[in-house]
Amino acid sequence: MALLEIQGLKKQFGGLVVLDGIELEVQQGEIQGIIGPNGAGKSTLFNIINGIYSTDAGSIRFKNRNIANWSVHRVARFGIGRTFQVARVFNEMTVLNNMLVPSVVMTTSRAEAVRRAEELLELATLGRVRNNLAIEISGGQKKLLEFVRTMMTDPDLILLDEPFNGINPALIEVLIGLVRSLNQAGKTFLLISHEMPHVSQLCDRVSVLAAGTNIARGTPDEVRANPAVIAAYLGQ
Amino acid sequence: MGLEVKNIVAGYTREVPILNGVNLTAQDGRVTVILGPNGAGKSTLLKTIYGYLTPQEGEVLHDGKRIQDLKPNQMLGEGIAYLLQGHSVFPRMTVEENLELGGWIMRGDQKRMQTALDFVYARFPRLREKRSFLAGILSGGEQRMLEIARLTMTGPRTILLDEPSVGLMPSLVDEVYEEISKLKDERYTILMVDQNVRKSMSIADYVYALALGENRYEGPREEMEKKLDDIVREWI
Amino acid sequence: MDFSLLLDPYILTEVLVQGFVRGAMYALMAAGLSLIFGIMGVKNFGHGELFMLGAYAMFFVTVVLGWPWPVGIAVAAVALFIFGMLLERTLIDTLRRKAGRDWVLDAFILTIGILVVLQNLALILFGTSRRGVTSLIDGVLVWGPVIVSYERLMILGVASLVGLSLWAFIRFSSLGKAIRAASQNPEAAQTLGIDIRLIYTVTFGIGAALAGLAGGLLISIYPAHPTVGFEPVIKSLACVILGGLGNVPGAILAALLLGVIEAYSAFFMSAGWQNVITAGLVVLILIVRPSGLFSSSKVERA
Amino acid sequence: MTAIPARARDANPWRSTPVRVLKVLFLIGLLIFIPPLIDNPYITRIFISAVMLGVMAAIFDLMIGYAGLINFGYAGFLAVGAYTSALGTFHFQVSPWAGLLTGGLATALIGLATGVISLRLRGLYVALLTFFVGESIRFALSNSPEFTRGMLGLSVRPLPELLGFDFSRGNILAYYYLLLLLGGAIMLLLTWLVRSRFGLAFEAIREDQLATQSLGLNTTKYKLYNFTIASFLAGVMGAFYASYLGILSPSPEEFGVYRTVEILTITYVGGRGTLWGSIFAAFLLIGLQEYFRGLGPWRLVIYGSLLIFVMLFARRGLAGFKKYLW
Repeated sequence: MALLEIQGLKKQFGGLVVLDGIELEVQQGEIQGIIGPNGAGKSTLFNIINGIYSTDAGSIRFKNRNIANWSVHRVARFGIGRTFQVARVFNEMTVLNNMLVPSVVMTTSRAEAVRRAEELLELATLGRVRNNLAIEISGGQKKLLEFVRTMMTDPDLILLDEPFNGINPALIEVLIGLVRSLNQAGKTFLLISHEMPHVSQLCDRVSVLAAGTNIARGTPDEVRANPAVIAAYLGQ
Repeated sequence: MGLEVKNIVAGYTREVPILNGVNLTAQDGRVTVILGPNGAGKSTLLKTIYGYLTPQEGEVLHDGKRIQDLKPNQMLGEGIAYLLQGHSVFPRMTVEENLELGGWIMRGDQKRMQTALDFVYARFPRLREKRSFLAGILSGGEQRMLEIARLTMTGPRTILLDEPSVGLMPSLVDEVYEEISKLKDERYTILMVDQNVRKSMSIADYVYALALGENRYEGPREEMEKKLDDIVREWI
Repeated sequence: MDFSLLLDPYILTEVLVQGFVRGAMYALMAAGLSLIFGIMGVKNFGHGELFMLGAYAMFFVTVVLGWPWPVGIAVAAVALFIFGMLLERTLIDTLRRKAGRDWVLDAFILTIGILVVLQNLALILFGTSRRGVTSLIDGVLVWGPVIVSYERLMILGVASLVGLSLWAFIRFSSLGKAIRAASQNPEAAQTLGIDIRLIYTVTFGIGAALAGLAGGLLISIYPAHPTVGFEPVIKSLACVILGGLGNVPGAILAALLLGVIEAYSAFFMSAGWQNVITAGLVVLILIVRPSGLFSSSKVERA
Repeated sequence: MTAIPARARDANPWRSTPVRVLKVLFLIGLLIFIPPLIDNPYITRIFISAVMLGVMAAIFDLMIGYAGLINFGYAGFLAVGAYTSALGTFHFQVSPWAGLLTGGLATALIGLATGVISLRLRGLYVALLTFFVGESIRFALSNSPEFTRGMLGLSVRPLPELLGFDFSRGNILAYYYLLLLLGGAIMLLLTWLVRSRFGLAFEAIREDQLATQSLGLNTTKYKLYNFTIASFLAGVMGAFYASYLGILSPSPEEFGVYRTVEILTITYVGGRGTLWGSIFAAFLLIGLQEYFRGLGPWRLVIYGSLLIFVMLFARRGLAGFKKYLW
């Protein structure tokens, strides 16, 4: 049984069909990548799983419940964490307090939450800036902060939207290391990225989206060799 | 002469430059196409040329004149027009008003305005038919026609196009490239950023491929066409 | 309460004229407020103070200098046009560069500061006494059962003329088109050579000129004093919300509607309760239809 | 794990924890002892105004500074507290002491209702909606003279004697100490609140609602908590204000936009998101006002200019100068 199973997902905005019958399944414990040319509907897909947009048709089964059209906070509490293409950190809060926001709705004690937060910040090499305001840290650090902040909710599935965008090579290494070790600890990842080298490095399987449908799936090498995928990138 | 970009370094924040020293030349009367994966810095390059971003280093020359210190609203006066990515018609104004705004910088000269309008209507008879319609109720393809027509109102020498076919229904894409190739026949200098590799290649004279804010490949169309599969394979 | 009174032609005209005169004032104020909001995203809470300054300008020209009233109205409008542009360029433009994402709310707070300063400066300069004129024009028009003073006809005439000119300016002039373009798609407007900063400054000037003109025009009904702008700004704010934020024709329509409703309801209830009705109406609209009465598009809740 | 920046900051002996405690104790000492020592009703009244408006501004800050919700009808909410308490005594012989509670509860109810109807709105729209709610309240009060005596003014009985303390009108020191107790309790409650999980939720909502929801927080619920709690405290302060003042009238200066603007200015000058900044700002502004009393309206010009200055050039208010002053 897959952890996440999406069937026949459709979404239009106005007249424009953005998602046209997406099928996707993510197995417990895997790291799956989603790639595709601009405008393929990748971010829209995340926004629908996350509950920001409603669906027009189709189902999203996560841990055997159909979570389509749930509210955003309910999806989050049910075990899906996510990051955004442009990191949405709480600018005027300290890095540590950013980390503690999820603890508001958790039963853990404050001390326990702080301990966990500091541990994650260390892993993300953000320990040194934990008392800085989030607005003061670099763009790459913001992306890392957003990622480890999501981990505070202890999600089963983490959606990463362009995690490598605008972040320097050293921090990318940190990020990749974190994803790997969390994956070994049992976390499942679904990530959108156009940086194929990193995707190949991390992902077991890759799904290719183009023009609102999935056109291919397989290991990174299989996908790269697939003529249909190259055709999609070349345009019509 | 045309448009020359020399060793440009630019970005939204100082710490993470998107462009790391890009060089290119858009030859007079030719179509120059910029290809590259998401995040390569293609749109950022156009924005920098047009004065939305100030380069940290490097120069932008138009017909030999330095233009990187000018503001966006001064560019049309320098003979450079810019098609923004996405929709840019004024939806609650008529087609004709949209065109008149295209000629805003020659607003004092009624005669020149009328000549320009006549010229544009001759080129785009469909716009003449719908001159008194609100631009917002035109179809997606017609809106794009209007945007392109609006670009030519002041008779600029150089036109920058950012993803001219993105967000359009597939059936309309051909029309757009037909219009662009007409502009090419009229000897406009065109610098175009495009995801639709095959289509843009069909009208290109010279092609640049960027990667991570740097020049990756360049060459005349024929030469680049041979390498196309390899170039695209690098993106996936 | 005898409802048949309302069908009495004397009373009916009185009510309608009264309503339209009020409505005209609200409309002039609301049109400017709505224009400024639609284009710049600034909700100018100090708009009433611009009305007040217009009234003082009118008093100065017509009473102190003794010049004819049309000159007074023109001076009020022009002076406030210049003053409005200065305010925009010095204060609001500075805030735009500093505020970032909180801009809309911060601009609102900034205009509150402007309100406090202008109102009290007026108090210092002019004192608390009411400075007005009994009437700019004498005489009444008698037409069958209908009796209307020339003064009120003049107010309605001038307000309609100004409304029409504003409409024509926005509709037909190239600057007007640029203003509309800037409100619909500022980025695209910029690529066509339109200087957005200049558009903002001019727009604020036009809004201020309309407020100043209203203050001058209505001096016989609302004599100049430091807090005279309070009621007009509250009512026009209500009209702007009822009409849909940034929708100028909607605001004008709402203004005329509100003027007539208020004049009618004066028959049923005290002026105090009218205010409750207005405020209640606005609250209701904000709850059920935040995009306003006359707007078909969905509101952007920013 | 070493937190280098924090340690480095503490290296300055004037900023070490014991010195800070001393500084706080000193300020509290000033608050407690200056009015009785000077023993001048005029000075005591200034202290009362400053503390009262400062606490009201801190409550306002809970909404705007922490959750990004502006209550631009705030003075109307104070009026609900004041009138509920006063009318309870006037018509139903409810003790003014109980009035502090009924005032708070009634205002909390209004706050909850306003919160519910403004949930779909944001920023400026919340300001406009609350403004008209506040004005409706004020107009309703002034238009029901048979019940509220409207603009004629409603006289409020002084607080009855409690635990041997005399609260007759002449004894304003008693009111002052009551205010210190009440205000102190409210400030401690607010401080605890913003440092608790609620505070984190409020700030997160102010910064980014969607990101907050994506972390599992029901933003609607926390916004309602914020608005309702702030309204309750505003109502308590309103009820105290009624007893202290002795006569209520729903004028714009007392319970209308001018009062809201006064409080809002104190909050902004103190610095959004800094509760105690409001108290300092209140002393600064009320002090300035009194100092320049001879200048008449000039003091309000200074007031307005200060608000403009803060918006343009000192966007964090007094809190921005904390490192030089504290």
